[in-house]
Amino acid sequence: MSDLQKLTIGKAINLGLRRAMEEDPKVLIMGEDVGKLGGVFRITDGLQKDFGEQRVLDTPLAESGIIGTAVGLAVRGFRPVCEIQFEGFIFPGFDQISSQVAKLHYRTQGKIKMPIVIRVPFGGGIGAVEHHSESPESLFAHIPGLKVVSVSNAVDAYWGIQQAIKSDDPILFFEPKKLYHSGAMKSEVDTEATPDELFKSRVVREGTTATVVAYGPSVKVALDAAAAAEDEGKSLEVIDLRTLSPLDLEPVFESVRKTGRLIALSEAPSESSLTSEIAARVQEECFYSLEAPVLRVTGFDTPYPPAKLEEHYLPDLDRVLHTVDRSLAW
Amino acid sequence: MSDLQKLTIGKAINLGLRRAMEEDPKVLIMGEDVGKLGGVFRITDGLQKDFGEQRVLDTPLAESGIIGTAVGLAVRGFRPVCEIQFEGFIFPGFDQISSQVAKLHYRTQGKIKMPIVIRVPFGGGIGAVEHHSESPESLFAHIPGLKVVSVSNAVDAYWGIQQAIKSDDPILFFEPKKLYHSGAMKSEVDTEATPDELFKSRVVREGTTATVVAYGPSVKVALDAAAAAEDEGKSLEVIDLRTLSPLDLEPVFESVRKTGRLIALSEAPSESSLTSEIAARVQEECFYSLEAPVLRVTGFDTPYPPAKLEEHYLPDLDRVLHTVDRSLAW
Amino acid sequence: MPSEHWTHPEPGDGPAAVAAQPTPEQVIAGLRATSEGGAELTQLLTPEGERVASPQFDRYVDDIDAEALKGLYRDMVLVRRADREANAMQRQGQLGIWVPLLGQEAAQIGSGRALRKGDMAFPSYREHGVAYTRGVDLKEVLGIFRCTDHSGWDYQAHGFHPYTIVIGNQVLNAAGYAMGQKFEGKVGDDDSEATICYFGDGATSQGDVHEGFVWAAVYDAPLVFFCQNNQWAISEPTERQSRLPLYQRARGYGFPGIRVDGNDVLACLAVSRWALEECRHGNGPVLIEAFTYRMDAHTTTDDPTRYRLSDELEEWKLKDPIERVRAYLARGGGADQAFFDQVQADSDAFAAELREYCFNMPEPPPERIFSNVYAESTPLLDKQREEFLSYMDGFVGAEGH
Amino acid sequence: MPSEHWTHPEPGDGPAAVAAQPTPEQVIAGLRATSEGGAELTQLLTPEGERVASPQFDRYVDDIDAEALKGLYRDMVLVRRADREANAMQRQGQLGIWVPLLGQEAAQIGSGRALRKGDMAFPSYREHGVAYTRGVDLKEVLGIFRCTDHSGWDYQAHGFHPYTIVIGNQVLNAAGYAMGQKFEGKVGDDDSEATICYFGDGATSQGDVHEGFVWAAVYDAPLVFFCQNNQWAISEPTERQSRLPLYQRARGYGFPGIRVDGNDVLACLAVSRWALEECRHGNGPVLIEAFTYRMDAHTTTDDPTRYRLSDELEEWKLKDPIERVRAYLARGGGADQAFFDQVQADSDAFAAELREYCFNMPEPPPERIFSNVYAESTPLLDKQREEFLSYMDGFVGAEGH
Ligand SMILES: Cc1ncc(C[n+]2csc(CCOP(=O)(O)OP(=O)(O)O)c2C)c(N)n1
Ligand SMILES: Cc1ncc(C[n+]2csc(CCOP(=O)(O)OP(=O)(O)O)c2C)c(N)n1
Ligand SMILES: [Mg+2]
Ligand SMILES: [Mg+2]
Repeated sequence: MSDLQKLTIGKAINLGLRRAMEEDPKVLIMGEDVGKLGGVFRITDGLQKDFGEQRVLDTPLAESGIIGTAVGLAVRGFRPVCEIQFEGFIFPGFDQISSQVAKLHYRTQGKIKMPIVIRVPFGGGIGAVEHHSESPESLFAHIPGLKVVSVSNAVDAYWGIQQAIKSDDPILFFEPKKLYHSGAMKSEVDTEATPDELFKSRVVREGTTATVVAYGPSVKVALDAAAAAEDEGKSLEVIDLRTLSPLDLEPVFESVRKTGRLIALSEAPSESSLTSEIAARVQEECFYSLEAPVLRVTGFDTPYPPAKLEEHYLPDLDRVLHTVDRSLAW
Repeated sequence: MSDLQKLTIGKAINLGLRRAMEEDPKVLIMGEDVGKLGGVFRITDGLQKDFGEQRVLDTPLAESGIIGTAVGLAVRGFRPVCEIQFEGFIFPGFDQISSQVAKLHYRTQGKIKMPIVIRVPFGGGIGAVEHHSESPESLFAHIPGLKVVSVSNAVDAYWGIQQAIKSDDPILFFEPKKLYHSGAMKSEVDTEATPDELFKSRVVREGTTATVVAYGPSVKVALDAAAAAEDEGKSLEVIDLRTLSPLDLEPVFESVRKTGRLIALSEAPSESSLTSEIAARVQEECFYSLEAPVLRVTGFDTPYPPAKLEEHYLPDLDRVLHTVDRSLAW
Repeated sequence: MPSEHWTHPEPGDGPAAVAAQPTPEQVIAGLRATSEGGAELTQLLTPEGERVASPQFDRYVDDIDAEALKGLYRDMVLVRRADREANAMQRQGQLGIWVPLLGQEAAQIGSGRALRKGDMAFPSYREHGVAYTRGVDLKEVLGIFRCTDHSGWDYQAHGFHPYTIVIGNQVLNAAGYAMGQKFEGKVGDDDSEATICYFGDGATSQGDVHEGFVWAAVYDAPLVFFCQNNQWAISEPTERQSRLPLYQRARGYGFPGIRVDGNDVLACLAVSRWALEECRHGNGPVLIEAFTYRMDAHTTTDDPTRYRLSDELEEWKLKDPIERVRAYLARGGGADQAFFDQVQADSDAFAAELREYCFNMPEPPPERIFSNVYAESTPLLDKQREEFLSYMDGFVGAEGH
Repeated sequence: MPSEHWTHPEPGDGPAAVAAQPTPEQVIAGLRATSEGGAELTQLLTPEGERVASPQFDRYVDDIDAEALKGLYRDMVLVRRADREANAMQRQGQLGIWVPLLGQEAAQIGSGRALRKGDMAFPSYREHGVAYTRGVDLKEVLGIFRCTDHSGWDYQAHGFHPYTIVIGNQVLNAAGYAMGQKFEGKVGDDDSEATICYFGDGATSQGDVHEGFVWAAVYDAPLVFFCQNNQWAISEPTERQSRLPLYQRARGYGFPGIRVDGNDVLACLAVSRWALEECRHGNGPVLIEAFTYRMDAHTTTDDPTRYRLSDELEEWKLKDPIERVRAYLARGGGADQAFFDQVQADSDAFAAELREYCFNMPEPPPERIFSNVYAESTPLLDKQREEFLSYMDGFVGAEGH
């Protein structure tokens, strides 16, 4: 049986949260303005009304407090879903994330489980002021004990949030805020389907000339680039990473063995990042298959610039194609 | 004219700090227990006695407070040197570092300078309890606006800390705590010499078979491995990275063009780390020179284990040689 | 100093009783009174424009004659007019976002005008009124909201630090700055310097604000903590942050806390002058809670109808910071209609200038992305910049892909 | 409730006066009295072993007859003996480090014995005495300090959370846990649950502790904040953290704060029972400052002679938590020499068992490095583990490089 709905990414997460809360009374939502307002992006819209103030908590304004109390609630057996208002405000909570969320399971040899989901709207392109457009996911991918995922479409959003909540491991859930309410990104979500596994990457477009690997908001850029490349007779394979830690690079290796070329795409700065990790792993696994080095298309290694300049800062279709050309010219 | 002293790394930093404070009355030292006690590692020993409580501040116990007030002092024209007691306790200060220290210069188009040095004793091998043996340097290398250096010997320690304090950019200064008081690491420091530039890597041992790049406490491991390899007829070139952000990879590229093989060494977990970045950059720059992929020898991607197990966790001479062999066998 | 708004029973006073908790009424009375903000509110000018005598604070405003008060009035009208203009320009797509100060004019003008040249102010992101008192041209503030820059003005020349968006960060930065004033020997007499730091009611929950209190107290920093309690942190009322009126937070740290009518420019001026004087003489820090109201949305992207009742807004309209000064001036004969007309005209001109400037603001050059990341640039950045520029050159004359 | 230890002049009370600041004497009297901890110290048993009546708190210990007091005495002697043994074992190289509790036995036993089965305690890293009261075998605590594990005991069975080393973190975690108790409806009557959270004087400066206060207050969490003010945060005296006695910090948040003689086990028991009862009935949170002294070094790696005078130590020796109970029991006839001898013998046996265990503790298997990083492992970790094991196999029989 299938139940099809055409949903934006934002609405898909909203419905996924709702379903998770219905299925498990231990699921709580915590964050700034998540209650009456439904969050500044309305992702938790209607949930406090239906589940009450004890399950959807408008917390005091402090991120360490949000994460730190979520830890205690998890110790008590709850499954807290924390919303960080914008990725730039996750840093006051960094200590609780790296010292407690990431380590309590290891510290106690598994006696304490940390089924915490930290939802982080991330990425640029929304014309916002400072701290509202960053991509800090690599920082969390570097920390053992955390898992990190990012969704690029409504189907993964709907299922991914539920799978993340069901997971007994702590998960940073990065949501492409720019696409939350994009009508163009609406897709059919079958709420009765069996979802793909959470910690698996996925080939989202097949191709033969070169491979582009991306995640979150960049998947759309990669797909747009692939469509444009087709007009020029180039066939790009596009992989949606989906899981940033653990990385599932098998599909990437396989693709590179076929195409011989890889472009890793991300809005984040390049230094010591996820795209570095992808390049490092691929050059090791596919040493003899690579016909050109792994190239990266990323945000520049600067703080996020004033938004009037963000179109230049953010990797776009043109920069992807330019880099494909560089790869082909190697 | 030269003035030679045989110093441990710890003593070299102590003398470097002293000299910086003598030369510039705006230099302040701030941190927990840095005053009367001279710090838990005694790196600031004697400084409060000689410079007073207004220049060597025993602060309240809070790292965000230490960094956050240092920012204000820097805005006022001071040059604060903050000591973080152990790297595992830098995280409460992460927000001030990433949101203010890293960004104020950019935010104000250069009007506000951030000449802050954050000294961080880091790394394992000291048989300590949790949070006292980590290697979080990659996190900071990923953040634009920060500079990150690490010293491996007394000469660099003595000059590096002074150069860092003189720099108008904020610098995370990672100190190999395990080696602070090692008699074996004592070396002659000529306090009248002209030091090497701070943001340059350095070949510390020449070789032809393969290149090992390392930083901080791992440089010693690399050098020991090179000495052992020599007995087996293998000639390892060892590069001390010294500057982690910006990376100075020119000497590495040059070396790889010669040896064709690179092993990147670090105590930190591998995912999205500095060694990933090195691999990513080298495979791009030296694509046709590499005879094997860049291989990495790192801490495992786990939280730092109980210290009884750290000898297995930390990359050692054997794992380096094992990896050299893997590279040679490619 | 004030007595408690509510009390706990003595420890061990019989079986623990639910009565030990403040009643919702008590909480509300203390925290979010739509009345006058509780018995402890310092007020010199009532909402009706009556001057109330204050044995404690009158002396701090005895130089404020009709002329001076007219100046404060004019300040408030100008910044409100500019605020409304900017809000409108956001609606017209000229600004990416605007953070309105509507309703908080008295708190900002009163405290800002209490500052002296050598003082430093650390704003959050809503203190356009304070910026104005510090001589910052409001045009320079627009860049942030038009997203052409992250901060424009010369912080040093104006004694006005860049805006800080990450809630609470600036409180520690201000504490450090004030420590620096002290270390430099700039504290101790009438000619001394001081620092003021602005933050909201929501911000009080942040660890950084607490640590700022701890540091300033331990180092006797000449720092005035100026909390504009505008009753809301986006959609969350102050009860989500505290059981007690916020000025009482100071009690636990050993420095004075005081609640002032944040819609009373005279009281804000007096109390701020007092607090700054304390700081100059080495008796800092001091916490001021300016009890006020956010009359507009949190920002132009916010929709307050989702979380608050218009009744509340209507109640607060009766306490308007500008109207009470107008009433006082009109009644006392300090100002005639010509004055009010002139201020109105000035403010229109002020807004028009702002508008004109905004519409014609140049776009920042793309290579600005790479500028000033560091005092001393890096090879990687230089390379990225060069590659970017040559990549951009590739588009000149071309139509792109 | 107590009056202020020192007062500021009224706001606006004449020219700002330096007298507004607390004198060093006042600060010291309140903060780090080598006297009795100030007038507001709750004490039931003097250092000389005299029982002082307390109209407020006597009822909380009216079940503590001679037998029960002997039990508390025995507890304290045992944990002190274990502490000294562990300290000695560190000196002998059997432990990597030890964090002594010497001097803090009364604070830990008194508060720990006030807890019930369903309660949860969140320790920092020094609460071996509390661990003991929660039924944790102290052998299980040794692993942390021998560096064979990061935390051994079953936190759930014992209602005793793992140690937390990052200063202040556990205060927020405890607040969350206590919120959970409330959400589950476990608060409201005599049979309810509560949480207690331990932290030091130094910790009070951390943002997390503040946020813990904010959260617990806003959510009426059944949480007792138990601050052991042992006068030192490594080398820093409490003046580096606060101007005021720490229990007064609670004033700014709207919940009660109380200072108890941390060397008086009876008072610690009484005050903790009161506080827990408040919490069970929904009147939490409560802050207790147990005024005590760190009689040994911060840890075995510390050298306190570098920063504090032995005079201070000598003064505090006169206030020993165990001696006063011994004096009381001996004088009142509650215990004879045979009892004291028996406790001594028990504690020697207790220590011997600990020692025996410690010397024979097995090393953890190397592959433990990879265990329990996640509830569900990852391919990368599995691969690293396999590679590691086969790498290790390569050394079997070989001499290594
Ligand atoms: C650390 C952090 N978390 C969240 C935000 C998002 N945010 C911006 S303003 C705001 C509310 C602030 O309320 P308050 O402190 O009362 O100041 P006001 O806006 O009312 O002036 C929030 C949650 C932020 N800027 N920084
Ligand atoms: C965040 C953090 N910073 C620094 C440290 C290092 N450190 C360990 S104990 C300590 C002093 C703690 O003092 P206090 O809170 O009074 O507790 P006590 O040790 O006296 O019981 C410090 C600075 C730490 N563990 N965590
Ligand atoms: Mg507000
Ligand atoms: Mg202490």
